[in-house]
Amino acid sequence: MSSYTDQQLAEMVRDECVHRSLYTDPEIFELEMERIWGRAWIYVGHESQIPEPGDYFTTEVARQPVILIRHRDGSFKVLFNRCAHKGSKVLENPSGNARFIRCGYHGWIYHTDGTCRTVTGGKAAYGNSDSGCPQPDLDLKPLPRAASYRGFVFASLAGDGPELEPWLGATAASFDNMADRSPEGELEVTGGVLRYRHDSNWKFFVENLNDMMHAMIAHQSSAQTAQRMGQQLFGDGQAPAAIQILSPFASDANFFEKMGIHAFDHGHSYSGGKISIHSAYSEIPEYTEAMEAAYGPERTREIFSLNRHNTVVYPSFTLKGAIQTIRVVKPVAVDETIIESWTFRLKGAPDELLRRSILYCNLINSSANLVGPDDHENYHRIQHGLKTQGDDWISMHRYLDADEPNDEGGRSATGSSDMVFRNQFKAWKAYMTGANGAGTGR
Amino acid sequence: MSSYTDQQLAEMVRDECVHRSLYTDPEIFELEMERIWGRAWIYVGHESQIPEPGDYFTTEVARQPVILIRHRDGSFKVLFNRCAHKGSKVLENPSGNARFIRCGYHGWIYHTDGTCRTVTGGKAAYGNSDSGCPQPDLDLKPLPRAASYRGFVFASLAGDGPELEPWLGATAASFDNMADRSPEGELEVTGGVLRYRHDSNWKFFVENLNDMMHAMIAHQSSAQTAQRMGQQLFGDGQAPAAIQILSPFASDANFFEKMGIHAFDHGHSYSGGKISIHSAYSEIPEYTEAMEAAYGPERTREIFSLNRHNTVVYPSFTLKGAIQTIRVVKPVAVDETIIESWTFRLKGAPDELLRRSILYCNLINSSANLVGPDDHENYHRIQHGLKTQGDDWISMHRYLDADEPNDEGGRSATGSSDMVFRNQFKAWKAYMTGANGAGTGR
Amino acid sequence: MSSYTDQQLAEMVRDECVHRSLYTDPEIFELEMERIWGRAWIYVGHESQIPEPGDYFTTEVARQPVILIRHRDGSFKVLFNRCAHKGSKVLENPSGNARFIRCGYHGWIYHTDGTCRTVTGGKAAYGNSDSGCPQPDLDLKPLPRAASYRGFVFASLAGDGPELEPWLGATAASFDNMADRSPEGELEVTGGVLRYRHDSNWKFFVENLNDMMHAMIAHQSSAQTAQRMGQQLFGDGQAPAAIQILSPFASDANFFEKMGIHAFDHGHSYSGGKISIHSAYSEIPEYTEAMEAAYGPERTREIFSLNRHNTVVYPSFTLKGAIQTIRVVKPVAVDETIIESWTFRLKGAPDELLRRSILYCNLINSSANLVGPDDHENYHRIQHGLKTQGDDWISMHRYLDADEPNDEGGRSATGSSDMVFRNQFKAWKAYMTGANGAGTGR
Amino acid sequence: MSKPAPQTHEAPKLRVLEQFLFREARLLDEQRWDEWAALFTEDGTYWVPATHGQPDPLHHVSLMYEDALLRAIRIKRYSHPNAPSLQPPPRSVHVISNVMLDSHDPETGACTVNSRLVMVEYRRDSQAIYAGACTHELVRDGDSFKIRHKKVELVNCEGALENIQLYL
Amino acid sequence: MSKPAPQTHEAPKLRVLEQFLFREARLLDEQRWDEWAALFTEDGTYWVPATHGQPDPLHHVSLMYEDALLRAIRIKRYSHPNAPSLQPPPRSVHVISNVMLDSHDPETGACTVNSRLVMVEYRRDSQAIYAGACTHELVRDGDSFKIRHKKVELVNCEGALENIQLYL
Amino acid sequence: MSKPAPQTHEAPKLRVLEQFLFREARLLDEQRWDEWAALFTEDGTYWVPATHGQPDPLHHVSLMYEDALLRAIRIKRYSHPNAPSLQPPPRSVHVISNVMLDSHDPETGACTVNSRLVMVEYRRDSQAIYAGACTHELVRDGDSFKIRHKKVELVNCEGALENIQLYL
Ligand code: FES
Ligand code: FES
Ligand code: FES
Ligand SMILES: [Fe+3]
Ligand SMILES: [Fe+3]
Ligand SMILES: [Fe+3]
Repeated sequence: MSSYTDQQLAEMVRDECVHRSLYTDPEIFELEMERIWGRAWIYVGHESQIPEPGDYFTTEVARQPVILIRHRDGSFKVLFNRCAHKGSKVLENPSGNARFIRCGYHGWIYHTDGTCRTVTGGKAAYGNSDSGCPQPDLDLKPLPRAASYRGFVFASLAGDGPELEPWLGATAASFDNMADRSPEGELEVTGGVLRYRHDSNWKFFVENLNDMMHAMIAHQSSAQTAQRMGQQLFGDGQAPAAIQILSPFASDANFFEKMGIHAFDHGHSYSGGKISIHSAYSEIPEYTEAMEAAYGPERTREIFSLNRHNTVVYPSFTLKGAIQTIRVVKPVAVDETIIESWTFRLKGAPDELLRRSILYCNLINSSANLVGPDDHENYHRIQHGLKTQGDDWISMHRYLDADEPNDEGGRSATGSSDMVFRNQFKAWKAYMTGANGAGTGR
Repeated sequence: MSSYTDQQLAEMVRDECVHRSLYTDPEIFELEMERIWGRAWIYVGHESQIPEPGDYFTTEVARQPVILIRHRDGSFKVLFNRCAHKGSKVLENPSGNARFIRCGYHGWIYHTDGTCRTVTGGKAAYGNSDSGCPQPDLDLKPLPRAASYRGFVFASLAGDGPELEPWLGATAASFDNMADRSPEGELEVTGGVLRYRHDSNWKFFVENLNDMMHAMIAHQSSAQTAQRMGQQLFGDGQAPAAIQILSPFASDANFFEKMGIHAFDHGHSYSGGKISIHSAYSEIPEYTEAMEAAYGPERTREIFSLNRHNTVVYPSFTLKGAIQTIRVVKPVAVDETIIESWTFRLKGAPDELLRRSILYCNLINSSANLVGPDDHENYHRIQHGLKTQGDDWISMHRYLDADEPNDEGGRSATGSSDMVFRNQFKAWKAYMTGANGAGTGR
Repeated sequence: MSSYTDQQLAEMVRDECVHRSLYTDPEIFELEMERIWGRAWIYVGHESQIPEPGDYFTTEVARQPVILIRHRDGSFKVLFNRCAHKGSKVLENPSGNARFIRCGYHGWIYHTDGTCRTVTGGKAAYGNSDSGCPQPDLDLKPLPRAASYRGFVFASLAGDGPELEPWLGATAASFDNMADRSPEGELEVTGGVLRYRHDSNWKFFVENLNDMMHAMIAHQSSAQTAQRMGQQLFGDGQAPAAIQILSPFASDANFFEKMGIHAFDHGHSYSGGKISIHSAYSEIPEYTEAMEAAYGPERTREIFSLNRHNTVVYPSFTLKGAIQTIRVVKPVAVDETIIESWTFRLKGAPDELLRRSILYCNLINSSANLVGPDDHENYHRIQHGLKTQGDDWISMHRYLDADEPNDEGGRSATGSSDMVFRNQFKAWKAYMTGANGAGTGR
Repeated sequence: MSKPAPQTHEAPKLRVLEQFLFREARLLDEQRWDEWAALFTEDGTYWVPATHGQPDPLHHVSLMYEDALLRAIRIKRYSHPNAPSLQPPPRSVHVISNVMLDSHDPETGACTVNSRLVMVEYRRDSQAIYAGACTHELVRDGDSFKIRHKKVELVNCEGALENIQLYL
Repeated sequence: MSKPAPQTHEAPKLRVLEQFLFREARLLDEQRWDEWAALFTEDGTYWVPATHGQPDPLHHVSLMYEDALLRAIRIKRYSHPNAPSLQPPPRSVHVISNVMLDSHDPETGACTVNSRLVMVEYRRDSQAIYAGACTHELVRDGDSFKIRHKKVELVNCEGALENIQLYL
Repeated sequence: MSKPAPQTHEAPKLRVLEQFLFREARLLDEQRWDEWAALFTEDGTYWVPATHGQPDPLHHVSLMYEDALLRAIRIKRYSHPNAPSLQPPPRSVHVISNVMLDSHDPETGACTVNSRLVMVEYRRDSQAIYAGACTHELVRDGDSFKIRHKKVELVNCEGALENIQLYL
């Protein structure tokens, strides 16, 4: 029961600025859960997390508990984690294997596709439809839509809307590139998860990833320090991975401008392409050999040459192909968000790559990491700065109208442009108001 | 200022299912406090807690602080814990004795019936009505209605409605049976209170008590374990009380079906009757003797033969006559509830009975008990499972229309029937919409 | 988007009583922030906290983060702590010195008057107005109005309304008297701040300060104890400062009646005048000498003879001239308030005065103080007592219509009169409804 | 079984008592339940009163009052596959401090030890912190001890507490 | 009254210092106020600064800075029948750890002891947790000590704190 | 540089180990970072696993896994003027308890020490409480020790945690 009209919501997003209530009003947050997170494709998990029949993984879609499970026929299912009897969550562990799903309250049992196997005390208790007696639905309900791209499972709470792959559009290539970096073209989630709580709105994080202006300022304390120590200790010799990972955050403005940003339908975007803060990582010979053996030198070079920095699949998912890690956005409240980081093993690649990805996540994504606290702090400061009447509007003027169409069907701009923000809020407005594309975010 | 119409509220309760918002929407919770908890008879305390003039006990009715106090004329009063001056709570300790009630802020003093004894600085400061000067009311206000049955004090925030005894209806016999189990026909609260916090809606607890389907599933881990150990250690010999208390929770489905459930006006109900999970407790000869001395063998047998399991006086009170304990429901928020457990001594009965009741409460009702955590966990899982769009409706189909009228003016059904839930929500709807019986819950 | 009409708000305040929702309804609290705290002059800080260019102090006005900073031209500025770029707070430390204000997110740099010095990446990125491209405002915004009286800086979120000095009216003399108690006529904040969290509505504190009826009751445990010990240990000899500070709280009713209370436009008030609980502090000869040297005996006597107890500048500020301390009100939520206490050094006065003020704050205003917990507890008890339906109205009947006009243009009454409360709520109503004086609180 | 006690006993060193209590705490944190239970005498009792200065575990409710049988049941329950409240499992940290020897009987070697406890119980993203005073009544068992009685007086024992699933 | 000090003193054993601090903590938890007060010298001071690295209790506000007189007043107040904030009464647990001997004067036997404190204060269903560093300046008193100065530096001393009613 | 180890070593006294851990804790609380870092051997590692029973810091993410280089970077960062998350600075209290000697190698004098930790981190009006088990692998360094490996297993390591800015 929103007190906002579509008209009012539309007026809160202008071409060059957005109203502060979008980050501070709990009612707008609830509407976002319903209209953006309730309509878009939301990342659930990766198929490699549930290789065997009965393997399951529990998570949330738009704050609603769901289950990703492997059915005995090899297909995966995305089910609401809600017993058909009285509504209890049927699986509570983060992950595991369940031959059957058994509810802990009254013991109803379900097959791995959610269909009901056993009703405690027998179904007879429910009479039968002939008796004209109304019948309860006895099955666990699947989410309206679920689909997988290169093993990445997304689901949607909306029954209609674009298919996953066309919806991913140009960001699909980021998934491909990450998977192609495996000599076998296969990814495997490994090494656990980092869960990082933020006391700020989810959009700050989603915007930050392709904010090419902040790194050299906000991350000075860690990156500059690493840079200097690298110089000091290793000169022009090869610095250890930690230095290679931390230093580029302090690259100069030019570098970030050159990385460039690219925006697409539905609010998606990526930064980098030819170069990124990951492109200078030292080569790992055995790995290159394995790749060339698998793809030949040319295709290998091609794969390696794609250096996207952050890919944002709006609103829930971000990916770093070059370092094989993803971050998943879990909104909790208007001013609370959990970011989950997952690491992938490139099948057929040497162990060293995984170790580097793990190291990267420890250094950048853990709750005790060296870089994230300064992002976290800045989100916090905006969350509170926006409480002021100083200005109701947040600027997205930067390089307004200075972006160009790109050959992927989107638009590109220099790194520091606000284009990505403008594009995200274009999608926000479309989802929230149902305008052009009936809430598909186009 | 509810945004729900009576019509909308009525539509959220159907004969065979109920809408999930009833457990998750804070606004509905506030309406429940106003329309159910603000109209029904709510349990306050037991007269044995305040034997002497000035003895008092502080608690809440529908989250409002109230005082149960013994007046010097021997009558008890239920007063709002709210100073007539500026509104401070006048008594803050859980219980005690106060010759007069003195407010800690400005020192106004009240008699034990709430009438004002002294106004600090004198009443003259308030001029007098002749002067046409408006006069403050100087007394502590009593709750609109208060009454006691067998020493159990209930109060109502509503000025009108049925008297307590007719309202209790067939559940009154549960109070009688508990009191009659004292050779002197008298109960005395003793042994303190257990306060158990739940992160879930109050209705889950109230429904659970007469949910005959869950025990053998949800309580397997404790009850089955106790059963097996009992067998193993004591074979068919007499097992200690702890085993006798825990084991029956794992009784088979048949047993619970046989116990049966019985539903009455205003949402009340009880389970068991001839048998219950308490009926196999080993006999205590001295006790039987004392009872027969007091009542004669026949009446004694009659008293013992009534074996009600849980009696629910909707919405605030539940009672276990056979083990002399009650549980009081204290809603805190839509997803938070405190359950208080109190134990009673049967006057004239051997100490061993009290010790058994105490042991029962430790094992079943304390925050560190062996059985409750699994109920608690299931409530939690439903509270979160109902967040999903999987299904807006919670099933109450079980044995729909299969219940029969009983000779107490209510209806009875086999243990696993959803009848008790249907009956509670019939009352819920009546209270919330003011339909048939103007919010009396009939 | 309030669901209260001005009419409804007006009806919640009567001449002789006020509706309990004013203390318990979160929606009314939000309206208070907007209409009272968003219109009145709110205390920010004291100029002595920022002597040098670049010295700053961060605080909140109506929960909005603001900065008090000294500009290079010697003037002070009150700025919203909100970056013009994306809205981050630009200063996070409680105080410090900043030659320039640099935002931690993308590094925009501002002058100490808030004007933009440097935009990271250059302003060119924003095109230029000729290009018809909309331009962001690049400066930190000042609060609509800010002014200082005797170094006490107040600011208003409203562009129009009375000037500070006329608005202070008769309370200005309290500021003067505190400053005049310095032989140099100058005050300096020193000795840090005490931040005391209360789990109750801000108005309870603001009302309590000129509540002359509560001290001898609520503070008995500390004051009476101090009194008795003083007698016992020091008889009629001079008791140490601690005894002198604590004992007067237990003065008899007569004393507090005699102190009297005085109420003025905009909800302001003070108690005492000729006498106060501070007037019996033992004299400090060197201090008297210094004062007489500066002002001459007569003027000195005049200054010392003004003994105001608490001066309340409604809604945010309270002052104690005789002991050189202020308390600042920081509402957090309808039932949460932070009270900050600051101490002042009288320039040119002996150290002993500062030590006494410090001791006073430790004993009365710290979170571990000896007196405040009983006020705190009473606020808490009212906060909860008002949850009851016992009475919707809080009495302000005491000495209704018994107050007299005074020669400062306000009205005066005997200490225990509710006049000050009635006066505060007259202002409350005016602010909240925009009545007589368009929300200026007259 | 505690061995026959020698004629007289010196008062145990605090260090020895500390290490005994630390080991107990560690067995709990590492969920080595059976080893923990074995620290008690056969008639050993474990008590968490529900009110301050509670005189008696039999005529007044307690948060926990367990003999060997109840400990055995609770411990067996910990490994039961169908305990909803144990999935995911709770975890604990027991911090033991302020260890003092209150009394010692030279004849039997029995002693009473007082300590302070902070126990943190974690499950499913929520952490509960319990603080209290512990009294251990110990009896000699060769050159070590067994627990005849352990009492944990929680500072918040009268509060409305959520589930406490692990031993304090 | 401390007895005349012998010529020279050995550094006190940590164990002895620990037991002294544990006893102090226990007197507080058991609300044996007078015995606690008696641990201080006549000129003994108790200090809880309000800011980190606060140099001075006289020219800067503190959460508490008490001499014998103020301690006596506060302690008397604890038993006053009309103190709203003490009904129901607050309870505490003091956990003392990391006891270190910072300095010791062989001539006087005076020493400075550093420790860590976690104090949990509970009242009416709410529990507050305070953590900090303690410095005890002790002087010899026969074979025990008296406290000449106790300083508790709370990690959150600059926070906006609710009532702290009991000694840390 | 640890000095050449003598032929055989007695097991270190618990008191000595405690004081070593207390000193480490204190260096952290007093933010004497360089002295703290100097407690580690050159190849010394510091590990805070992200999951219970985590076998491996290299193939599974951790909250922290730092060698000398990373410690040096983090410590330098602490004094960097432009770290938003360090203004205002975080503060800590480390409470170390339950110190036990798990193993000791008489040949090298190396030993493994187990303890319990409560660490309270405070910043800007909010206080976070971390509790866990610590394992210190110590090697001889003259008559003291150096840390070859420190592991802190937090009871809530799998929780969704806010910033942890200070070493545990
Ligand atoms: S709620 Fe799942 S079986 Fe009843
Ligand atoms: S509020 Fe009770 S006497 Fe004033
Ligand atoms: S938010 Fe301040 S520079 Fe970007
Ligand atoms: Fe960043
Ligand atoms: Fe149950
Ligand atoms: Fe007061």
